[in-house]
Amino acid sequence: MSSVASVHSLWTAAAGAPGRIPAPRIEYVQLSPTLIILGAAIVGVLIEAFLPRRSRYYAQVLLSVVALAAAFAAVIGLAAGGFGSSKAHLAAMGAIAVDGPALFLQGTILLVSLIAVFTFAERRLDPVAHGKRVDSFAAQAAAVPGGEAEQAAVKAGFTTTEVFPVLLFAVGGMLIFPSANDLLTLFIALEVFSLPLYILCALARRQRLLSQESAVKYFLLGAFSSAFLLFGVALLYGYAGTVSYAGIAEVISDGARQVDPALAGTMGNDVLLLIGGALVLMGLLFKVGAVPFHMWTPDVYQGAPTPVTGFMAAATKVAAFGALLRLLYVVLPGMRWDWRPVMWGVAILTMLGGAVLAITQTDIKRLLAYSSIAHAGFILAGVIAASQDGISSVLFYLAAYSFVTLGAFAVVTLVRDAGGEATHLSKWAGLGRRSPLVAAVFAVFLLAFAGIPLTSGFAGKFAVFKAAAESGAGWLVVVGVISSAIAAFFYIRVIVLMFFSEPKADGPTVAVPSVLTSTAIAVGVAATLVLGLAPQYFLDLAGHAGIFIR
Amino acid sequence: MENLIALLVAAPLVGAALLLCGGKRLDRTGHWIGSLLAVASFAVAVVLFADMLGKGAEHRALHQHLFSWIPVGGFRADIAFQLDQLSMTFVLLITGVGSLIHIYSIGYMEHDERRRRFFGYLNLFLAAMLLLVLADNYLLLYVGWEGVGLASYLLIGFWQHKPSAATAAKKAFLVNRVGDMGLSIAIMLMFTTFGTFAFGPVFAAAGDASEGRLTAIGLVLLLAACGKSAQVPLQSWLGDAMEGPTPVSALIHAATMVTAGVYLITRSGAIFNLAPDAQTAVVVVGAVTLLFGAIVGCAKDDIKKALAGSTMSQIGYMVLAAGLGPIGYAFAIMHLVTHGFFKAGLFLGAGSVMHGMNDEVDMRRYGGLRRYMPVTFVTFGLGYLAIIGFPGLSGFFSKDKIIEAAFARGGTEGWILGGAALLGAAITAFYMTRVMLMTFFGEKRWDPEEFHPHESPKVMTVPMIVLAVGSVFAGGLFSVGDAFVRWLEPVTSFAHGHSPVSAGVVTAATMVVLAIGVGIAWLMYGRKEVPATAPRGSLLTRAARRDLLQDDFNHVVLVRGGEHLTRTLVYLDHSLVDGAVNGTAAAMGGLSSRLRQLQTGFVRSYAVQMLGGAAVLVAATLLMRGV
Amino acid sequence: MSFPLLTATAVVPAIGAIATAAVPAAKRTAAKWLALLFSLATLSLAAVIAVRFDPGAKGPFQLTESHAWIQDFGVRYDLGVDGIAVALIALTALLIPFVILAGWHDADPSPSSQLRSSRGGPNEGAEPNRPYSWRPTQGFFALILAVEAMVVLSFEATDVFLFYIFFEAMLIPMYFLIGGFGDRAGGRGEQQAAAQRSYAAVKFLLYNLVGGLIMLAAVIGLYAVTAHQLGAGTFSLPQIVQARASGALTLGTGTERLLFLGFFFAFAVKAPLWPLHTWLPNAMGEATSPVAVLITAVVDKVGTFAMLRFCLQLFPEASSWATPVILVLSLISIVYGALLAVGQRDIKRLIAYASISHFGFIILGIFAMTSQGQGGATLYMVNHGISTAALMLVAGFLISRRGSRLIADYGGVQKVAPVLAGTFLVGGLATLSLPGLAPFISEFLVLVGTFSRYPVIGIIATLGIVLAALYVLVLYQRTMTGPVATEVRAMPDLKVRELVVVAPLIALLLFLGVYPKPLTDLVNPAVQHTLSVVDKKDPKPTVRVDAVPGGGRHGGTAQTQDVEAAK
Amino acid sequence: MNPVYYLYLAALLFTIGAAGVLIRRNAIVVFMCIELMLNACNLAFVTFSRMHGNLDGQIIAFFTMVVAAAEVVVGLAIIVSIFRTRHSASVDDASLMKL
Repeated sequence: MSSVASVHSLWTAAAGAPGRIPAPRIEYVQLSPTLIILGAAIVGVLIEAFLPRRSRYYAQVLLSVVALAAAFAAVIGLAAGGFGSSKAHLAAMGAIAVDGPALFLQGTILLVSLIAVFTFAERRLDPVAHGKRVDSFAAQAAAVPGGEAEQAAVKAGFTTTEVFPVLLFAVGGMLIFPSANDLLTLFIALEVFSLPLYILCALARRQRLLSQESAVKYFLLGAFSSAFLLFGVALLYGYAGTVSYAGIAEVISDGARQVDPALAGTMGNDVLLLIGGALVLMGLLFKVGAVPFHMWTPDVYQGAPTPVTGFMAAATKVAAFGALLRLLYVVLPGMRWDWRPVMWGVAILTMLGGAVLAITQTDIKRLLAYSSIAHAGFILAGVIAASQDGISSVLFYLAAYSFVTLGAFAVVTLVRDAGGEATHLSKWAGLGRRSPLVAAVFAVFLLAFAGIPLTSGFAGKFAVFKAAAESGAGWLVVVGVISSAIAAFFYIRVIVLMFFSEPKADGPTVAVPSVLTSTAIAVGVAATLVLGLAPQYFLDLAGHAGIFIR
Repeated sequence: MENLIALLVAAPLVGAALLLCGGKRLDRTGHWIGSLLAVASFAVAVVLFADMLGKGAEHRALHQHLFSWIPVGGFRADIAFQLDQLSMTFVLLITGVGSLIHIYSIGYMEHDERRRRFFGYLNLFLAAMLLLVLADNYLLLYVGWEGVGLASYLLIGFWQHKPSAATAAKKAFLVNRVGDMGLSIAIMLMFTTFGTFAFGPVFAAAGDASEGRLTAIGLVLLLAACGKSAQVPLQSWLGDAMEGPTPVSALIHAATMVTAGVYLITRSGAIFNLAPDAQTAVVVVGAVTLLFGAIVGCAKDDIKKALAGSTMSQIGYMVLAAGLGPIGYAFAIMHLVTHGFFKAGLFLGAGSVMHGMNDEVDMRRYGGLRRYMPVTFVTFGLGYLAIIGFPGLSGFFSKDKIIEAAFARGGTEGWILGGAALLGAAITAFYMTRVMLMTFFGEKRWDPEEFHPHESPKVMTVPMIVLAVGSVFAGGLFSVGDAFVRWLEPVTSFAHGHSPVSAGVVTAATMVVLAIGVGIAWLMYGRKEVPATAPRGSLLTRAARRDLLQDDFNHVVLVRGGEHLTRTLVYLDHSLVDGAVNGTAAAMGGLSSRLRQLQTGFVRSYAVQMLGGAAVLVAATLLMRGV
Repeated sequence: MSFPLLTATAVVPAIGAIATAAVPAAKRTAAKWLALLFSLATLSLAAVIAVRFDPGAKGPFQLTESHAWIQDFGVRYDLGVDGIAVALIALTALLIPFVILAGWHDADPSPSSQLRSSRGGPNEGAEPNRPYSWRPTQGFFALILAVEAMVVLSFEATDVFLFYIFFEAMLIPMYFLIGGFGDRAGGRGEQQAAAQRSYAAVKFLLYNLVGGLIMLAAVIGLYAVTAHQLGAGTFSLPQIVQARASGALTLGTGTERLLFLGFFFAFAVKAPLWPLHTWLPNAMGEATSPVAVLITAVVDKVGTFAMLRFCLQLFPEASSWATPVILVLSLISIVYGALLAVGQRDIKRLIAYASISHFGFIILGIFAMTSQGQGGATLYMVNHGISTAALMLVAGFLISRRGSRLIADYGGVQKVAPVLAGTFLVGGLATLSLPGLAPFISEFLVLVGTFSRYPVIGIIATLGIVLAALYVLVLYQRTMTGPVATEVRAMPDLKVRELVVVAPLIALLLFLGVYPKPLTDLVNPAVQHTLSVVDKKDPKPTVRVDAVPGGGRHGGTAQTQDVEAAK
Repeated sequence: MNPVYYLYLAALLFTIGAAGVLIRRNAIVVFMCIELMLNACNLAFVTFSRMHGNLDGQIIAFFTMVVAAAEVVVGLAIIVSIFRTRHSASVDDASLMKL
């Protein structure tokens, strides 16, 4: 009873407090990248509302490109202004951190998105429909596939230009995600970039059934996992009485600190902490696509429109790993000895699982999906290092990996037959004979995935393994090495298929892309080679960006 | 003067290079070039010999250091020659007999379109053989050793279109390789023992080495000798080697190459003298082989194979002598030289017979040929008398000395060895008489329609005559005041053996057994008609026809066994070593396709797994804390 | 700073590769000549290296170049050569022109359609209206040059990481060479042939990739160790050796052994050592003979070379710890390879197994840890390169004439094509290391070196001599001698181009067989350095000869040579 | 009354929701179950807020509602479109992509 009474008194006190609400202080400059993107997204919606249909496409593309470029410029400016290192601090009432990792990741995400926009805007691959060039998005997503409504939409040459603002919203969320400095912001950001992605997945022009299925799967599982994350947040809140990273970390570090005997039940109760932490971790691991939370990855990657898949695969990973890093390094360092072994297990499962499962895949997009799972495992190895080296190696790996992925999926969009993209591996037989250049480029990407020296993949892999080894996780490195050996097997299989096997008579054609996709691929190749041959500059970048603020 | 030594080797080497790389344009002149260079080499040898005679016994050895060959760490091999009395003897024999046989071959190979290459090979052989006897260290000797092996391989297999020839060549090379193994191991042993393998230092230091090591070295050297000199147990190749053209058989497989083993043992005397056990092994091998060869020789109807058997047995004599140490070395070499003369002569004779009989080799198809080819008959006859040791001819002097020396070894060993030597002499007399009778006497057993026996051209008969002369007088010449023994003494060191039985008795005994042997042969082949087809013959005869079954043994054990072994290994390599790897890959694939089943496509099952994952995650975290 | 000779030697072929690849499809012959030109340029550069290199000079490495590359990984672009490297670079640069010449027509799109598809010529089968830009010929020669560049660099690298990168990267061009260009020896359906080819290629790649990845783990481990103990992680070989010598860097026994095994595994796959050898017969069997030469004579040498340079120098203790096992394995390789060679029905596979046996000898020599053994092993690498090249290329000419790799399909070739048979025989004799030819010297040195420390192993290894004779002579007998097989009756003898390929190799074999001193002088100091790092001394003979009177003359020469060597 | 009971309730609701997601076929119902889980979280937040005596939890609860609403929008859109395509809202029908 007494406890209740005391609580009651506290409650009334809280209510009766004189209502002077302190005005929040927002550092607009430091938040400019995010603000630009979100603002542009809203403008994009307005465009959809008010501009005539024919001019929307160009307006949207222009808007997105400009916005992303501007945001990137802002990031650079901030970094140059020392916000990455010396002036790093918490903005927006401690809700958002502006520090090295945040800026680095935001920069990466923005670049990736910029390139993704190119692939989104590609209009030369799909055959001309009724005299109109079309992109790879549904004419009218709402229309029933094959229904007359869709026919009409196609005839009218409709296109879903909404994808661009949607994309921008997603990007906005992704920018916040890795820099979120309290669990609430984390959760909101998660939803802000997830929901648009669910929509994007459903918008494929071809094979809409698959597209919609992927969307529904992604949505349900995503919501499911975010529910877990939220519950975890609740528990952590219950543990620490606050959701700000710093606050929680503080509570963890000086253990169960008695505020009030009445609350001893929950305050600093490690069970809450452990379960809550685990559930939040799970939510993030889901986004990362780590075993055993990977199930959605192959299906979604396969069903979604390939440009979207590329975007997801690259950007989502970056954002999610950013958040994961911050969580583990800022919030939970105090309980490192609890989560490290667990993450060990997850990392090993992820590396091996992804590699082994990929061996028997027959669809190129699914194959890449599983490969991305394996790579998630490698990155986790770096995360586990729990050292500054670990952070910077992960940052570098993410940058290296995302460009390769984008490029790879961009190439996938080129190989087409009557039914749209020919993603079944058997269709790729003898590609090297038909169009050596495309095959060669794809081979380069595959080799980068496989981590062959002189490609960015190798540099990244070496960086994370090095970090892991230095932090004493030698056996993790060995497992990683073994799984990359297994992984090599199926990358090689694709290369064999492309170069050494006979082209099928009814094989796919290789569409000649416009400058947009070409740029995307070119950038991918360039990044692969530059980061492979002369990674030093970027390693420095990641190295300097390797410090989180508390 | 010593700068001439290199010339000895160079001349035939140049010839070989010219003839083998020269191409068709040398086809017409090739054989002349070859013979000329051989003769040139002989001339140089003579010059050096004369020069050597001019000096005092102790200062005769010449040495020529060309350049440092393989310097690696403590391992030093030089290209350097050493010409002492022993080498000189061989050089003269090799170049002399070699030149004669070159000339003979001009006629013998006249109709062969690959004559140029034949002479190229002959020159190559001469070069290698000279290198062998001139080398001043074992490694260089090894080069010559294998070189002659190569030449013999090429020459045995000269008529490659005949599978039998190709096989014989291969066999010869392989069996020799086994011997070569011995030689290379010997060199390694010397290197580890003395840190060098040059004759001078090794022999000088031999005294300081433990007897065990010396014995080991001696035994492996013996192995080498067995390979090259067709001694038991590595004798099997010599019979088949007769597939080669007859001049080759005469030069390589009678006069020179096959005696290299004897050279090796004699040259390594310093080591053997200090390793009595090794010496015992040598004499045993020699004694066994001389009987073995002789018995085989008795059964063969192929004239060349019969002669091959006799070669084996004669070399057995030399090895036996060499094994006796200082009391035998000189006689071994002496017999080697005389044997070089008469056996070469015999082979050339046989060749000439075959030349006249369209290359028929079966003596049962000969008979009464003395009327058709008188020169051949006479020269062959002289060679025959020489080899059976007819008093006054070469063989008599050399072989007789060896028998004495054998007895002189003393003790039961002496008796056994001496007895074996005597018995060998008897058998020799028997089979040579048999050859003689079957070939030149009795009724002609050939079809006059088919065969038109005729005497060979001058170019072939002249060498035969020269050799015949040699086989008549050489022995006597050498024995005048033990000239030969004293000539060799500085190198091989000579000791007088003390035979339990006086020299006279031995000689008498030899005469007796000789008479017996000839007599039996005459009773069997001279008096009654020789059947044109071989009778079944006694068990021993049949065994002897097949080289005393030793070849069959090889076939069953080595050839068959080897085939099985390799086949099994090939299978295992595929199924086991490779299978393991492919198996792993397959296992991975299986695992993968099994794991794929988890990806059912049903959202709810995914959700279940996620939930399970979450549960595990939470549980694990709690466990870590031990809560 | 001086002209970067080593870099140039690697860059020239690299540029050549790009240039060759860029030649338009129609200009096949131009591409060939271009490639040949570049390979010759590389050869001349290698010659310059050999001249500029001074065997007597102090310090392990010469002509060194050093630039920062990836500080974060402690990686530097460090090049430098010792005698061994110079010899092997020379070998590589020497062989490539011959490989190119020998493969002159191997990548030509052949007229017959079913061959075309396999060789990837213009392929109307799939889409008649669309012209293909697939250019096999250009690709073939470009890839060869690319391999050369990488091999040269891995011989020059003195930075472990740098070495590793090219060690791994060279797999890719090799892989395409093996899988993309089979020899014309069908006998089987073209589809089947292609299938077997890609199987061989994949096998090659996976074996070596796995080896490489395991090595990667070790490389990372090495970094971790150095980073912990030296403050900053480093991969520089001289630095690490120096640090170990000075005691600044000390590896725990366990760690060192693990790292050693990691490195050795990769090299043993590449070498290849029993039981990791099975990729070699497939690869050499399916690839065209020039490529097969590239594999066994050039690329695989990187493995044995690396054992000598990295395994021994980085991990001396672990090396001597592992020596017994490795010796036994190499012994097995020697005998096993030889026996399997005897059992082969396919000419090229036979040669492949012979190579396995020879690699056994090389590794035996390396781990015998004597100056004869290691000097011999190094010579062996060079000589084996030349002799196998000779044998394999002639075999290739033979096979291309008859269109079959099966020994049984031949017979009596010697009668119709004497020159071909002759060269083939010489190559074979070199393979069985006949005295007078170069391989004899190296093989004998290896045997002596082994024997002087491990007599029994040495004696067993000598069996290899006999077996070698067996497989070579059996091969020669079955193909070249006997009655002429009907299919070979019309077989032409060697053409001029082919003679130009073979003659110099044979000449070289003879020369190095008679006068190997240039090579030995080059190699000896490097070997001595390695041994000093491993801290091993040659076993002394039981009897000192130079003390003995009568050995004077030889002792004298020996001493003088000692002086020379000392200089 | 001890606020901890509210936590138990929240946990119970969350579990029910999760179970519902696992066992129900109809996409709408599955979706509702997820909403139930979110609400369970809300309950937990509010409870904790009360226990800690600060308002963060309650504020978070509001945010959660907003998010939930947004999810409804997107989720229903997707589910409806797939329903129109397939004339079925069973999540098990949507299993073209597997293995």
